Amino acid sequence: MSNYSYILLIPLLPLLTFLVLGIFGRKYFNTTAGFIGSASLLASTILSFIAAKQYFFVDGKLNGVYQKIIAFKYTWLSFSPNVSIDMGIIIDPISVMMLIVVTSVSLMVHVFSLGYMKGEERFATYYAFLSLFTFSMLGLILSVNIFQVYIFWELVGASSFLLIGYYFSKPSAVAAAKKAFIVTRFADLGFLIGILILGFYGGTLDIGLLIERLTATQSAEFINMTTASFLGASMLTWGLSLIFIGGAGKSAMFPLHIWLPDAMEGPTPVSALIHAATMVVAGVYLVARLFPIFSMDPSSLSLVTYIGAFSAFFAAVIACTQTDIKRVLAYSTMSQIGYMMFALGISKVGGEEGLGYMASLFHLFTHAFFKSLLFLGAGAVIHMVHSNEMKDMGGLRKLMPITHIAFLIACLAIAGIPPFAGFFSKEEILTAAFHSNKLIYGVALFTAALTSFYMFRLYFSIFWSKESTLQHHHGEGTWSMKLPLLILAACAVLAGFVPFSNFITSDGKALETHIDLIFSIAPVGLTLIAISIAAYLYKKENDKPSKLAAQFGILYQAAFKKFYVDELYLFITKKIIFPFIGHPIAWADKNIVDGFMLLLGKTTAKISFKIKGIQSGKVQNYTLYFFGGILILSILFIYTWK
Amino acid sequence: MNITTILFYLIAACILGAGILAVTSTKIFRAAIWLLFSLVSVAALYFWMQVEFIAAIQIVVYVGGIVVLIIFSIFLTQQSGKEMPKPRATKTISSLAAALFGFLFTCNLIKHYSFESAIGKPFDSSIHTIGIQMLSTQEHGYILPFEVISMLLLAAMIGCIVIAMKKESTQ
Amino acid sequence: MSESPLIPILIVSTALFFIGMFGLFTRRNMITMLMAIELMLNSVNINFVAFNKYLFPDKLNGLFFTLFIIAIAAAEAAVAIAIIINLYRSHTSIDVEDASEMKF
Amino acid sequence: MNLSLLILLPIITAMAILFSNGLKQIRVIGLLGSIAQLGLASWLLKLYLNERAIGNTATYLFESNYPWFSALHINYHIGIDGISLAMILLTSLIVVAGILVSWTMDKLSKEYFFLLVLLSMGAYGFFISLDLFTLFFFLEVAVIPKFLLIGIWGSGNKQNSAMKLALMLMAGSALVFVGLMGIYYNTHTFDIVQITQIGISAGVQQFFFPFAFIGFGIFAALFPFHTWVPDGHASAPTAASMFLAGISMKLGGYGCLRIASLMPDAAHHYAWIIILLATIAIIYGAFATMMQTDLKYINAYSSISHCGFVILGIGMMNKTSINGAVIQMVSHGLMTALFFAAIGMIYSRTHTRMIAQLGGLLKAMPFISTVFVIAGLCSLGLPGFSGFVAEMTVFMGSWQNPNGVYRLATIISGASIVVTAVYILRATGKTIMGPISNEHALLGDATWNEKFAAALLITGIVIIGIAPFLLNALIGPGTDNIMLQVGKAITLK
Repeated sequence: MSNYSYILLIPLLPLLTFLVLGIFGRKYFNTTAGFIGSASLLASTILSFIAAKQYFFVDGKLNGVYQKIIAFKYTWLSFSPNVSIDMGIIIDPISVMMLIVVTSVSLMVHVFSLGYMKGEERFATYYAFLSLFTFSMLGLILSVNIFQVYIFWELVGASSFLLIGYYFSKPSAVAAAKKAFIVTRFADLGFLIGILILGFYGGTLDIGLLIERLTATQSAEFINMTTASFLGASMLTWGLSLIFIGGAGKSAMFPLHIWLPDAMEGPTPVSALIHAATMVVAGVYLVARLFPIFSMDPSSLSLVTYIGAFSAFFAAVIACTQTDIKRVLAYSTMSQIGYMMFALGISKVGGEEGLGYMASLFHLFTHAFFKSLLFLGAGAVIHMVHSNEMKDMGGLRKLMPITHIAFLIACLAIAGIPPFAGFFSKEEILTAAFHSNKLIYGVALFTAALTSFYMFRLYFSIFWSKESTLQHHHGEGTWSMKLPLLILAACAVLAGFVPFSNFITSDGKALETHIDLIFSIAPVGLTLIAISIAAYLYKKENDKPSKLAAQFGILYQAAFKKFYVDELYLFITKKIIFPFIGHPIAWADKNIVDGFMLLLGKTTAKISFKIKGIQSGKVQNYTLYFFGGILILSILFIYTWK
Repeated sequence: MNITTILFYLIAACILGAGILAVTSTKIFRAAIWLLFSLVSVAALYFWMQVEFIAAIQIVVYVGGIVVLIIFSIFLTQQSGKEMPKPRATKTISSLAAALFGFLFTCNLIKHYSFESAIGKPFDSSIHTIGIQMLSTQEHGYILPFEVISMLLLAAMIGCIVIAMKKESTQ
Repeated sequence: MSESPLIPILIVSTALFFIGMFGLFTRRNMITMLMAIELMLNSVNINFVAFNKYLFPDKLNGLFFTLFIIAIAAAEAAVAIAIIINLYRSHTSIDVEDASEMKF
Repeated sequence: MNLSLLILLPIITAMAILFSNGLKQIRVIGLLGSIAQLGLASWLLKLYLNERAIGNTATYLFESNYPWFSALHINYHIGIDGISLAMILLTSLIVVAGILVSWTMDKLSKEYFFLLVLLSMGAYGFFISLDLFTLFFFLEVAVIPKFLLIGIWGSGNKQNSAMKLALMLMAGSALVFVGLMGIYYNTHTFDIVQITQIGISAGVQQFFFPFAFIGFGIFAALFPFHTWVPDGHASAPTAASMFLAGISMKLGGYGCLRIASLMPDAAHHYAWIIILLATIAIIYGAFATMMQTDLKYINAYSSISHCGFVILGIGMMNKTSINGAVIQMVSHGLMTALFFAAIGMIYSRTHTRMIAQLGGLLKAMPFISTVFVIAGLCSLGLPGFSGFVAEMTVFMGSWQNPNGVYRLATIISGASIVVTAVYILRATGKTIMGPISNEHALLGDATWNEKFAAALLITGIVIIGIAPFLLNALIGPGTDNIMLQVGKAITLK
């Protein structure tokens, strides 16, 4: 095993840039910040490619399985002899794959932002936050201890808060940032309690040890974890489902998805990086990392499956009705992540049933590329048109040829048209779904059709429909914006051909997968039909879409209004938490608890006023008290204390 | 029931009757006079107890001195004929109850306390012995209190003069 | 009276004492309060003399006590009246209720 | 190294301040004194670590013991262990920051600095004393300056809140005194070391423990007795509120810890009440903060919530949770001091603390806003800052307790991290971000002294956040000693 300690450099480089740009950025590097950020990220990308080559090809497999290497481990905070948070780096197929995905997409975004964010007043802080995000994402991927995952999980949340709230003078951006952080924080609470449960029953916080202890059915930890139950579900289910809730929050699964569409307030490259490729897949990565434990507990896996499938379908329906292009892409991300989740949910460990696990990660791999390409394309378009709404766009294919081609490739990829990457990963998911759960397969198929419909609705309304009314327009942006688009487009095409199955599988052993054409006729056929419907409706500007929408009536309205989930959350916070919990407590503190103390003060004042009355200045009263005293004392002395 | 007991009850009745009237009469001058009678009957009690010297002193100092002083002060401070305001009912009742309760309590004490009266020892209270003992410096001598009392009386005299002096400056 | 007449004398003196006390409580005029005090002092003198005569005849302590009390009572009455006159000058009335500046 | 130097130095600085005149002289002397004190504390740390390195495993180091009042067995017995040393370092850091923040205090500046140094002297004495009476003596020394600082230099209805604060703290010290008397009459000594050897009978413990614990609890904002905290902090001047929240609440926490270690059986017996009150304090404080509109009230209520963690840690009575309690004390001290400093800086410029009137300060004063954001993020427990380390240790510690109800209490207090996030983001969002009003637009950024004060506190927070194993090693032996008395050390299996 060759020495992998240089991998420690990959997360540290972005951290270094963050510190440099964060502290000195404003004064010295305001213009050159972009280059510093991109250069350091280029270095870590190259390093991660080297590491991948060395791990997959040079060291290769040992009796058919890639070895898990702990490159570096240091006890960070020890709670007790065998339970401690220790920082470390783990190298195994998933983490190396994620390394490549995160660093390359982040590099593309860095390069793209050189052009996109030029002239911004807080240019250096933008790059500082971007590198902070990349550092925490890389840290999350390489962590060896669940608490270390939690630490970087929070840092990812915080940096996404800072990036969404980048245009801080816009109140909507601030509100969106706050919402994102609070919702993810709520999910992190579940994650924390899940960690506490696993940590306590598993006896350790180290992921490797936990997997080893909780997968061996006759191990002491596993037994007492499954026997101890709370409200009917065993502690293992509680722990795992709570951890999944943490993941669901970050990956914007159904109940906790409300922050993703609002997160589009941030600059588009940020959305491309965070809300397309990296942060949102953290939940999938977490479930994949703890997959052996999840597989021991069917009930939590079914939770994962059904939430994933429902989110996919739910998001696809909403995406078809949205008019803001970034919202459409946000919902499409949510839908694709739903795909990955339920692919994991239906998978088992080992052999043929492990296909779901491999398919999900393969989809994650391909999705990262074409989704970030879509976002960057959308960014270029917005940069040109200075508005997010579809109706202000149209006929841009002549003005922006490169973006047009790249956008088209990405749409074909995400729709799952054969030669492109999306087809291969989605096929794997569909085959896995077909073998294990017919209902999920049906939902997946329908959602695939919906996906291609809304993607091409988006494509036609941006690049075709009416002629563009733009008078003054500066060209398609500098090369720094075009180059990433092309590179990502290339990846979107080639990613499909990567022999993913012999790198990453649920049990490590290579899994030979074949694309049987008969099976893939159904999905591809449906996709082509959906594309033609989209073309028919949106190729030329006409009123057919509005007529169709009218027919759907309230269903369309509901979908457009995102099924009122936002309003529900607002209702809960504004109408229930604030007035019925917040105000009473604040009022109680001011009046009851504080009031009690003031009451004490007032009663003492009253009593002292009464006692004061005894000093009435009346001599005769004094003689009376005097005589009373003598009498009492005499009685006491004579009768009681003989 | 021989003559001395009758005499005793007579004197006691005088003391207590004059006392009550001294305390309750509304006219201040009349109260002073009843006080005079009460003190005189106390002197009579002393005579009854054959301590003539103390009786004499009682008449000279108390009756002759203090009651006269009180009557002078009545003339000085207000027209003697003026009616004194009747005290409030509640106060009278409560102080009456207090006094009665105190009286009964002490009588109860006296009854239950067995005084072993020293019968047989001669009681010589003649002026001769009083005079000797007053100035003797031996074991039971009262020379020291005698001297101290003289200083006290002097101080009291000066005090009264200073207090009661008409201050030209304040007018 | 068969045995020593001590008990009746004590009862008389206690009665006198509590009459004086009653006077002290109810009288609003300072001079009458002074009279009440004189009564109380006299009752104490009776006690002293009675105890000395009937309990410890050989020694004359009780008598001497009475003598000194009478002397002091005189001094006390004098000082009291001086104060009353002074009070009369400042408050034009010697009602005890008016002199209540010394309150809270 | 004689520990009394720690008390002597503040006295000398106080005297020097009295004899100097003019604000410039006073503040320079104050600063030099406090920096010297910080140097002394770090020198003490170095000596302590050497001592531990060469294997000196005595529970208390640098002890010195002089009979003070032999008739009542009161002697001036001082010594430090890991925990008190951490507290001393915290206090010295906050004192330097406090003096730097009140650089332009021109109203009665001599008395102001004198009282600040006096208060810090009380705190130092409290942390090093091993004799209960000396401990109580220094506790009292610290109460009077607080009253004067708020009463004279405060804002809002300062007399009222100063009075309330002083009365409640006095009530607290009265209760503590009753507790101490109870201990004294059963062990005939005030010396902590001897008391632990002699041991107090369970019955007596159960009777006197509530007095002492509630007494110190009032100092540490235990739930029902916390009402002095919001008013006291809100109307105190910046440096005073930093000292109040940063140091005086730690006196309470440290006191509770000592009492719990002296009377362990009673601590176990009453553990459920302590935990109940702590959980209420945490959640109640958090929700109450959500409703506040004044920045200082927000920080005051959030201190109640954070101090609830300290009491929770102590109530759980196991090694990790007590470790967590101590780390929380240190981290909360630094964090609230930083938050109050930031609020003070904002107030001195915008002359308003109401969130409604503030907005978009990031544009006008980037440095102060970043300090505000750092303090906010630290208090909501972001990793990389000390808040996270403290809260996680308390959670891990309190989770080890197998009792189901305690586990529920941990979950509820865990829920507080969400509510804390809500009110912190609400405050930061409103004051720092959003559109800036025009008269705030041209305000100046932090001056050198404010920058240095903030930097000092931030280094403290970040060091604990990045490398908690240092602090853990420092207070480790201290908590072991406490756990020794507690008997059954409930460590994770």
